[in-house]
Amino acid sequence: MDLTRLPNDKKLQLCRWYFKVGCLLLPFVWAVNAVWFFKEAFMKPPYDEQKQIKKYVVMSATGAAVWVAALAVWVTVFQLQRVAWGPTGDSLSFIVPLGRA
Amino acid sequence: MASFSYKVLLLILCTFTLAHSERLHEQIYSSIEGGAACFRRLNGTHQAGCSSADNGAVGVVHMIKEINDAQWLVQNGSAGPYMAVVSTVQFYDVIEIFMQQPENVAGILLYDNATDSPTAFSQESRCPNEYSSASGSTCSSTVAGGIVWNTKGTGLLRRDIPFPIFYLPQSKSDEIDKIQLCYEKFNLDKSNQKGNPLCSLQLNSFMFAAVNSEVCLRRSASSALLNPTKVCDPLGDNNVYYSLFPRTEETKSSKPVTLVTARIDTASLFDGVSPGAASSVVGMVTLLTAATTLSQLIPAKDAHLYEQNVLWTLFNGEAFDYIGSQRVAYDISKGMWPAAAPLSPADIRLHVEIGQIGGALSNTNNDSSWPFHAFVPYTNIIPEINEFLDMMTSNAKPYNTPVITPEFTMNLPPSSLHSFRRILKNVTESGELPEVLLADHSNTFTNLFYHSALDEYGKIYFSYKNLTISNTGVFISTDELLANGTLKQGDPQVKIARLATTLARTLYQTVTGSAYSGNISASAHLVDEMLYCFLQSQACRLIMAADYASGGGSSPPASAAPLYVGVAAWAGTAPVFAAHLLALLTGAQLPANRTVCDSLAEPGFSYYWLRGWNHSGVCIQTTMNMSAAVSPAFAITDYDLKSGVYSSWTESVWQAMSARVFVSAGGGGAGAAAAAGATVTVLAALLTYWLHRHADRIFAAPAASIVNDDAASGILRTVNC
Amino acid sequence: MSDTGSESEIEEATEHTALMDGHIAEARPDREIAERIARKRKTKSDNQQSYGSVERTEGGASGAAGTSASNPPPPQPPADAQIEELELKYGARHVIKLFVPVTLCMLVVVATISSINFYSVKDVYLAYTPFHEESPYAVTKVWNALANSMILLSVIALMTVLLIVLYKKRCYKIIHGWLILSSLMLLFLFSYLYIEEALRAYNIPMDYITLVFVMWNFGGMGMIVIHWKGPLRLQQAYLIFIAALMALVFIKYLPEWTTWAVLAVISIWDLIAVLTPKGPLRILVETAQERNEPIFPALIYSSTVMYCLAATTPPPPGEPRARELRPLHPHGRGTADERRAARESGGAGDAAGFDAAWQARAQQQRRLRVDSSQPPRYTTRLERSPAPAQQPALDDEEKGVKLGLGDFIFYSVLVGKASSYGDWNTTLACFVAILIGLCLTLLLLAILKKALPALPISITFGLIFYFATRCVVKPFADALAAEQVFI
Amino acid sequence: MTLAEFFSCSLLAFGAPLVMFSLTVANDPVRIIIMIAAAFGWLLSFLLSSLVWYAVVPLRSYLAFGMVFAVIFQEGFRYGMYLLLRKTEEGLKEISENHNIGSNKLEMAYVSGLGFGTMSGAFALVNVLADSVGPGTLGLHNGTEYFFVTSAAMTLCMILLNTFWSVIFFSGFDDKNYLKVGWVILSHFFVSGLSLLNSRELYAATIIPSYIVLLITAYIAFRSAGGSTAKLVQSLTSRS
Repeated sequence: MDLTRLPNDKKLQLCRWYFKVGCLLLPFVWAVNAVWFFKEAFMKPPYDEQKQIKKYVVMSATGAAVWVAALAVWVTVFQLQRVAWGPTGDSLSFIVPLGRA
Repeated sequence: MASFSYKVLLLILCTFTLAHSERLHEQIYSSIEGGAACFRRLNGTHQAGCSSADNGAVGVVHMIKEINDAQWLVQNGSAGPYMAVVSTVQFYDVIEIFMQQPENVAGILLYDNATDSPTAFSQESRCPNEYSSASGSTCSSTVAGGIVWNTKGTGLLRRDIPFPIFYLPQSKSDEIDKIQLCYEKFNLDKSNQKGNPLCSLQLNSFMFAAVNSEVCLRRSASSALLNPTKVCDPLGDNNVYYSLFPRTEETKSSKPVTLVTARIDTASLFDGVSPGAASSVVGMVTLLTAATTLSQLIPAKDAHLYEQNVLWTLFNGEAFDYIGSQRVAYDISKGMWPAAAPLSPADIRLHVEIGQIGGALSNTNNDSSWPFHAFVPYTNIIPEINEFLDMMTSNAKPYNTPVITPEFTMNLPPSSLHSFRRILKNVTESGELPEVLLADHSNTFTNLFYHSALDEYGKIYFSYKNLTISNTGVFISTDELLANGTLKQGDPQVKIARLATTLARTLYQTVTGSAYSGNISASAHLVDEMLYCFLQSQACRLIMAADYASGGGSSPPASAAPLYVGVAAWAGTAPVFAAHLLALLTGAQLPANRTVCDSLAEPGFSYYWLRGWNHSGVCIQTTMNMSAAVSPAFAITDYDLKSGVYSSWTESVWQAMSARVFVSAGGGGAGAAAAAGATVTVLAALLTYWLHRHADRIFAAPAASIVNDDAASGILRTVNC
Repeated sequence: MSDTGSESEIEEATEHTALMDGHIAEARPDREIAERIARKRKTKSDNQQSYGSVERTEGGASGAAGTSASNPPPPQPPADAQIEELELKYGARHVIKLFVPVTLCMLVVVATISSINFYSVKDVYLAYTPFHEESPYAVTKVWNALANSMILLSVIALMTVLLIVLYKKRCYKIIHGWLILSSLMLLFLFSYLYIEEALRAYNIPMDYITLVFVMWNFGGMGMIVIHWKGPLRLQQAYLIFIAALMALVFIKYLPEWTTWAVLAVISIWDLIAVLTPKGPLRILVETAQERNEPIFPALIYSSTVMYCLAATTPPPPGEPRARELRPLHPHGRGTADERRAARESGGAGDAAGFDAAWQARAQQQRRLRVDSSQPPRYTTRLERSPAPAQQPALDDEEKGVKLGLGDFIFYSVLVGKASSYGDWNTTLACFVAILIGLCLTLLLLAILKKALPALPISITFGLIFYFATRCVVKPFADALAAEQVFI
Repeated sequence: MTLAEFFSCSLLAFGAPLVMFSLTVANDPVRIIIMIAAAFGWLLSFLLSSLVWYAVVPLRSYLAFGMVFAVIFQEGFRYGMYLLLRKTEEGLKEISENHNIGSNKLEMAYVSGLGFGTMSGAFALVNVLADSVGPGTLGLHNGTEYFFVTSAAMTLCMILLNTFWSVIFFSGFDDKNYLKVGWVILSHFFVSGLSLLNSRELYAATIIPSYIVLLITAYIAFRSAGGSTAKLVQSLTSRS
C-alpha cells in the first residue's frame, strides 16, 4: 500500500478511517496512522485535504502517546504491587513467575 | 619449502593418533553425578529449604578445610560469589557463618568424607515440630537455655536457605577428587583470583514454589489458560494399621483396644537420602516384630475368647508436624477412623507410642543394655499406665534388659502423642485416654543424627547377617543365633527382638489378663531381615516375599527404601512395604488360589495375594489396612493455612537437579578477542573502503577492480539467476 | 486505484479492480483513476455485475500487456536482447528479494526454537497424526511417519478438492469467511501461545489486562493490514511473523519423523499438483483462466513487491500450499507463447494463492500499488538511457518472481527442525542448501518460462544436507573443531 | 562474562568478512548469489571430504588424513567454481553489451572466494561459539581459556586466505600462470598442516606462520589483481 499513488480524498478517507478504528481501544492503529501519514501531513506541498489529515495525524499521535503512557504506568504499578496485592495480584496475573514471590 | 615442512608435519602427526572427536562441550563441563539436592518445602507461613536461580547458581570453588576458610570466603573473597565445598565434619561449624553473610556464597557442596565422619549431624530444628507440640512442652529453639531435644540441630530443615546445597554421599568421593584436582590447579592462589581462570561449580536446583503453602497452592490452582503449571503439592502418604482381632461394626464397642503406634517416616535436608535408622526405623521394626510375635502368641481365631484388642498403627509424615497422627486424631475426633469400624476415644484403653529408641543403640553397642525412658505426661496416677509399665518390667526380666525408667513430665519429646494431646485434648489430658511414650532418652536425644542424611544403619551398628529364610517362613530363634554365635548380645537385632518380645508379652498379658508362660519370642533373624530391608536394600527377602504376586517380578532397587513422606499425590514405597510385611507376617494363609482370594470378602478382613516365601503366591487374610496420612488442613474445606492448627507442609515442584564443574574464564581471552576483533574489523573496513573507492586507479584498468558499477552490471550478464 | 475508501468494502471488487489498476496505474493520471473508481462503485452492488466489469477491465489490463490493440498502446517494447538482459538483472534482484524474507522468516523460527524450548519438546500432537512414533523400533517409526504424512496429505488433497468445488460454485463468501477465521486463529491463538511461552521461558510476570490489550492491538492491526490495507513494511512484518508462527506450530505438533516425511511428501505433491495436466492446482488455474479473473493472486509472493506473502490456515486443516514460482514474463512481448507462459504462470500463481493463503488475495491490489511505488533502483541503466529507464520501472511491476507463503513456512520448518537438535552446522548447511535450491528453481524458471513448484528442489537439497550433515559431516566437523584443525 | 567472550570472538572472526561483504557485495544481487553459490560449493566439498573420512574407517582417527582430502576437494571445487563462472560468462557473452569481461573475472574470484571462506569459517567456528556461551571455558581437562580467541583468529585467517586464494587461483588459470595455482594449493596444505599442531596447544606456532602466509598471499592477490604498490601510494598521496 503506498500513499503516493492515492488521490488526496482517498488519503483523507484512509486517514480518517484509521483514526476512527483507533478509537476502538486500538492505539497501535493510531500510532501506525500517525507514522504512516506523517509525510503526507507535514512534508508534502499543501493541498486542500492536508489540513484535516494533519488534524487526524496529530490526534492519533497524541492518542497513541497517551495510551502508551497509561499502559506503561499500569505495567509498572502492577510489577511493583503484584506481591503486595496478594490473591488479587495472582488472579490478575497471566504468568506468575516461578520460584519467587 | 612449504611442501617439505608439510611432509615433516605429516610424519610427525601420523605417529600419534587424534582419538576423541567429541563436541567441545564435553571438554568444558564435567557433570557431577549422584548428588542429592536440598529442596524447598513450604508451610502455612514460610518457605524452607533451598533453591537456585532458574539457570543454576554459579560460583568459584572454595574447599573449606577449617573455619578460617569460611571466614575468608565471606569476608575477603575477591572473585566471588563462591561455591563452598564442605565436608560433613566442618559443616556444623561453618554453616552459620554462611547463613549470616550469604552475599558472597553462591552455594554449598556438602560431601561425606569416608575417613572422618562427624560425631553429630542434624539439620532438624533444636525442637522438632515445636509449633505443633502440645501444651506443657518447654522446648524452645529460639529461647537460649532450657533443655532442647536436638542439641546439635542446625534447624536448616525449617529455615529458608538463600543458596542451593548439594550433598555427595561417601560413594561419590571420586567426584570430590575431581573437584579437588580442578581446585588445586586453578584456585590455590587466593590472593589474586580476580581476572584469572578459576575452577567453578554450577548447582542447578530451581524450585517453582515460593512464599508459603497458601500462595503456592493458590498459584497451582490459578495459572495460565492453555498450559497450567503445578507449583507445589501437599505432603502426605498413608498410615498403616492392623488390629490383633478383626474389628467390625458390631464387635468394636465390646472390645476396648490398646493402641500401639510408631512412625514410618523420617526426613533429611536432601532429596532421596533419608535413611532415618535411629530416628524411625528401629521403632517401626520393633512394632512390626512385636505385632508378629503377638499374632503368634494369640491366634486370631481365638478372638471370641478375649475382651481386649490391640491396634497397631504406623504413622506417616510425622517429621512434618505429625501429619499422620494429626489426621488419625482428627478422624477419631470426627468418629471416622478406622473407616471400617470407627474408634471412639473411649474405646482406647491405652495408647503406647514407640518413640525414638534407636539412638541409644550407638552408645551401648557392646553390651546388652538398652536403657529406656517411659514418658508419662500425667501428674496424677493413671492405673493403666502403671500396670503396663510394671508388666513391661516383669516381662523384661528374663533378659536383664530393657530397663525402663518412668519420666513423669508434661514435657514430651517429639512424638505422635502431641497430636492426640492437642486434638483430643479433653480425653487425653484428663487421662481418659492414657498415653505413654517409650523413648531411649530422658531430656536430650541420644541420636545425634536425628533427621539427617547420615542417620544410616552404621549408626546403630547394624550389620546384616544374611541368613536364609525357610520356605515356610519360619525364622531362626534369637537364642539359637546367640548360641551359634551369629549374633552377640550387643547386636541391635537381638536388642530389638527382646524389646519386641517384652512388648508382645506385655500386650498378651493385657489382652488375656494372665502372664505369658510359653517360650515363643521374637526372632532376631526376622529383625535382621527387616532392618536390612528398610536400611540397606529394598531387594531383600522379606519384601520380595511380601510383594504383590502380580508385581510382574520386577525386583525393587537395591537401595534403602526412601522414608521421606513425599507428596500426597502418589504413595511412597515404605508404607506399602510395612503394610505388606504386617499382612504376610501376621495374617492367616488361606488355601485359596488367586481368583478365589480376590473374590473373598469377610467383614473386618482384607485379602492380599502376595508372593509368599517360596514366591509361588499365597492368599493372606489380614486385618491390616491403610488410611490416608494427609494433614486435615488439606481435608477441611476453607481451612486457614496460616492458622497453624494442623500441619500445612507442601513440597515445591522442581524440574531438574544437576551439578557440574568447569573452569570459568578470567576474561583475558574475551578482552584479547575484543581488542583484536575491533582493530582487525576497523582495519579491514578502511582498507576495503579505500580499495573500493580507488579501485579504478589502484588496479590497472581494465584489470580487476574489486567493485565498480560497470563490473557489477557486467556480472549481471555473466551469471543468470 | 481500488475503492479502498468505503469502509463497507466487498473483497472481490478490490482485487479485480486492483489488478486492473495495477496495469494502468503508471500510465494514467490520478483523476482518471478516481473516476474509474467512481464507475466501479456503481457496478459493485452485485458480484456478477462486478465480474462483468472486471471482464472489461481485465481486457484493458491485458491490453497493457500488449495483446489487444483496443487499448492505449503500451510503451515501446525494447529489443529482445535488452529485455533478456533486463530479465536476468531483475531476475537476480528478485532472487535477492526472495532471499531476504525467506531468511528473516527462518531467522525468527530458529531464534525461537533455540531460546524457547517449548517448541522443541514433543508432548501433544496434531489430530491428523494419530501415530506418535513411541515405539523403539525404527521400522515402526518409519511407517508411523509415512502413515501420518499420508493422512496429512490426503487432508490437504481433500481441502483442495473442496476449494475447487467452492470456487467453481463461486461461493466466495464461504471462502472469505474461512480465510478470516484462519487468520484470526493465527493472529490471536497462536500468537497468544507464543507470548505465553516466551514469557514463561524468561519467567516474566504479566497481567491479563496488559495481555488482552496488547493482543487486541496486535491482532486488530494484523487483521486490518492483512485483509485491508496498511503500510507495506508493517504488512510484511506481520506476514513473516505469521509464517514463522505457522512453521513453529508444525515443528511443535508434528512427531519427530513425521515432520521429515511430510516435508518430502509435500514437495512431491507439489510437483504433481503443479506440473501434471490434471493436477488440482492446474485445474483451478484453468477455471480461473476460463473466467478470466485473477483468483486471489496476492497469495503468491511476488519478488517485485518486497515481501507480499501471506498464508495462514489453521494447522490441522489446510496447510499453506502456495508453492508456485511465476516466471518473469517480459512486458510487451506479444508472441503467443509468451502470453501462454504469462497466463499459465499467472494462473499457477493464482491457484497457489487460491488454496494457500486465502485471506491475502486482497493484497493483490496492494501489491501492485507497492510495485509501482518502488523507485527504480537500477542506477546504471537509468544513467545510460532514459528510455529503458522507464522500461525497468514498468516491467518491474508486472513481472517478478512470485513465491507462495507455503514455501516460506516449509523452508522455515526444515531449518527450524534442523536447529532444534542444537548443531549449528546442520542448520547452516540446510539454510544454504535451501537458498541454493531456490536459486536453481529460479534459474530453471528463467529457462523454462513456465510455472514451477518451488519446494521440490529446495526441500530435496535441504533434506539431503540435513541427513548428510547429521550423520557424516557432523563427526568430522566436530573432530576438526575439537582438535582445532582448519582445512 | 562469557557472553562477552562470545561476542568478541564472533567480532574477531566475522567482523572483517562482514565489513567486506557489506561494502563490496551486499549492494549487488548478482554478487550475493555468486557468494552463496560459492558457499554451497564449499559445502559440497566438505560433504565429500567427510564422506571419504567417514568411509575409510581405519583412518578415521587420523585427522591429518581427512584434512588432506578436505584440502584436495576444496581446491577441486575452487576449480569447479572457476569453470562454472567462466562457462556462464561464455554462455552469456552475446547478451552482454560492450563490456570487458576481464575486469570482473577477478572480482567474481574475490566474491566467490569470500563465499568459500565464509562458509568454511562458519563451519569451523559456529559450534565452538555456541559452546562458548555458558559459564565455562576450556581448561578442565586440557586447553586454555585462550582457546576461543585462537580459534577465532585462525578462522579469520582461513576466511581471508580463502578469499585471496580464489583471486590468485582464478588469475593463475586465466593467464596460464600455474605457479600461482601451485602456491595456492601448497600454502593451503601448509596452513592446514600447521593447524594440526593446535591439538598440542602450540597455538603460537600455528597462528604466526599462518598470518605470515596470509600476508604473502594477500600481496600476491593484490598484484595478480593488477594492483601495484606504486599506484596504491599514489592514490593515498593524491587523496590525502
